[in-house]
Amino acid sequence: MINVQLLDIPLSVDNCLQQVQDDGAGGTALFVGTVRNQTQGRSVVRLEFEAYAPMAWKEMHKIAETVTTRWKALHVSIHHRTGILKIGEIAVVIAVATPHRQAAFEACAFAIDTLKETVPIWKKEVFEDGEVWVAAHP
Amino acid sequence: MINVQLLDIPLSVDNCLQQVQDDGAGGTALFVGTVRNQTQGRSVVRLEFEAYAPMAWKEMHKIAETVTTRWKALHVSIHHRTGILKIGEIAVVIAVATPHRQAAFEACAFAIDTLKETVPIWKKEVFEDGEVWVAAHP
Amino acid sequence: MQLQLIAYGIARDIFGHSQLAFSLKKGQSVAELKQALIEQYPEFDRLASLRFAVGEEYRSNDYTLSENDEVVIIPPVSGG
Amino acid sequence: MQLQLIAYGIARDIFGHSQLAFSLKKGQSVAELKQALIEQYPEFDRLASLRFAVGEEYRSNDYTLSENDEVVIIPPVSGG
Repeated sequence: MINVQLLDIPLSVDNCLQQVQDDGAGGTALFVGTVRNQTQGRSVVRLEFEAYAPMAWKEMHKIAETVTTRWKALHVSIHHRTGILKIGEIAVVIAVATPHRQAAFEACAFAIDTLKETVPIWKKEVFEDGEVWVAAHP
Repeated sequence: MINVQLLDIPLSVDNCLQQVQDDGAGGTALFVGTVRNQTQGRSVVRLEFEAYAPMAWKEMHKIAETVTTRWKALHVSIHHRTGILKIGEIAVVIAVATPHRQAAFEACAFAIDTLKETVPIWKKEVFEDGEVWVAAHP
Repeated sequence: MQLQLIAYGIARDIFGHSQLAFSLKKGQSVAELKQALIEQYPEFDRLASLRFAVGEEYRSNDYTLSENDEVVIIPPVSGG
Repeated sequence: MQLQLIAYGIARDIFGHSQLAFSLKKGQSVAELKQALIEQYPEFDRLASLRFAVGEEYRSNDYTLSENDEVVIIPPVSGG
């Protein structure tokens, strides 16, 4: 079962986990990404996540499908936050349940790595005196 | 920071996660293990986890220390349940926060693998017509 | 031909619009759109990457654009 | 010498007690305790593993036991 959500309200790790709970799972691996100050030495006031929503959802779904096929995952849940976040808030939660636990870790690592490359979501750091789109420039 | 708990009440993934939240973490990996019917073809009524508590705590703490040193983890939290569990309940939650996310997955995989080898906790499956200590015999 | 360009993130800042009609010769590809955009907005060339989507899918450089295509400009993503 | 044996899990079922005094010759090791236990309770030999702890630490076969040691019999663990 695949569950993909793009939400502008705080993410719940428990909710994401519940989507993948299965008596047949040997283990569930999760990744939780929180927003942090990416730009050293400047104090971030807030972060803003902007998504090209329909395509972001579609790309996250593709990742979940790949994980299901390649790692024989029983269930995959990917929840991503949008809108304004404070430092320390959860930006993304990925949960993968597989029959064998080693596969769950590999699949979860693949999912977050791929999400960071392919899903059209952009993070802007807002400072006291300006703002920066994260990773825009080399 | 290391947080190790051996609890006879239901585990909370959110609580385990909160122990490792850190603005400096690049990512947090979690492992959630739920109890399932290990013995195929026989219906499990309940499971019982028995721990040699002081040593179980000590061995879990050693794992957390190794993870901290070897993967430069910022925080490690290991919570294990004891007592009577129903199928599908959470037996163990491990959360590892590291500066770089790949390390979090590796560390978390190491932690659950090691826990299953060294921590003196025993699981008994209780059936309608008998009971079995899991993994006792080759 | 007329394209409808949609810009997100830093691409919107560079482009100055979130949506704008853009003219290209008939039968031109994503590579040619990219070239035309960079000529008009040199800032695009300074990005770590610049991709384009049509129909909610990434399209490669050799993808041929069509009249009225809605083309989304995708600057380096930073989700997660 | 007298040892205090403590047994958990299936070891308790085999041993028939959760705690029991056990006699061993002075200066004998974990290996010799294991041997003595298996002779008296052959079921221990059928386990996937059999370890022993003293002072909340696993002790190797060559660990020398002392008078009044509290020795915990650790059958195959199955936590997680």
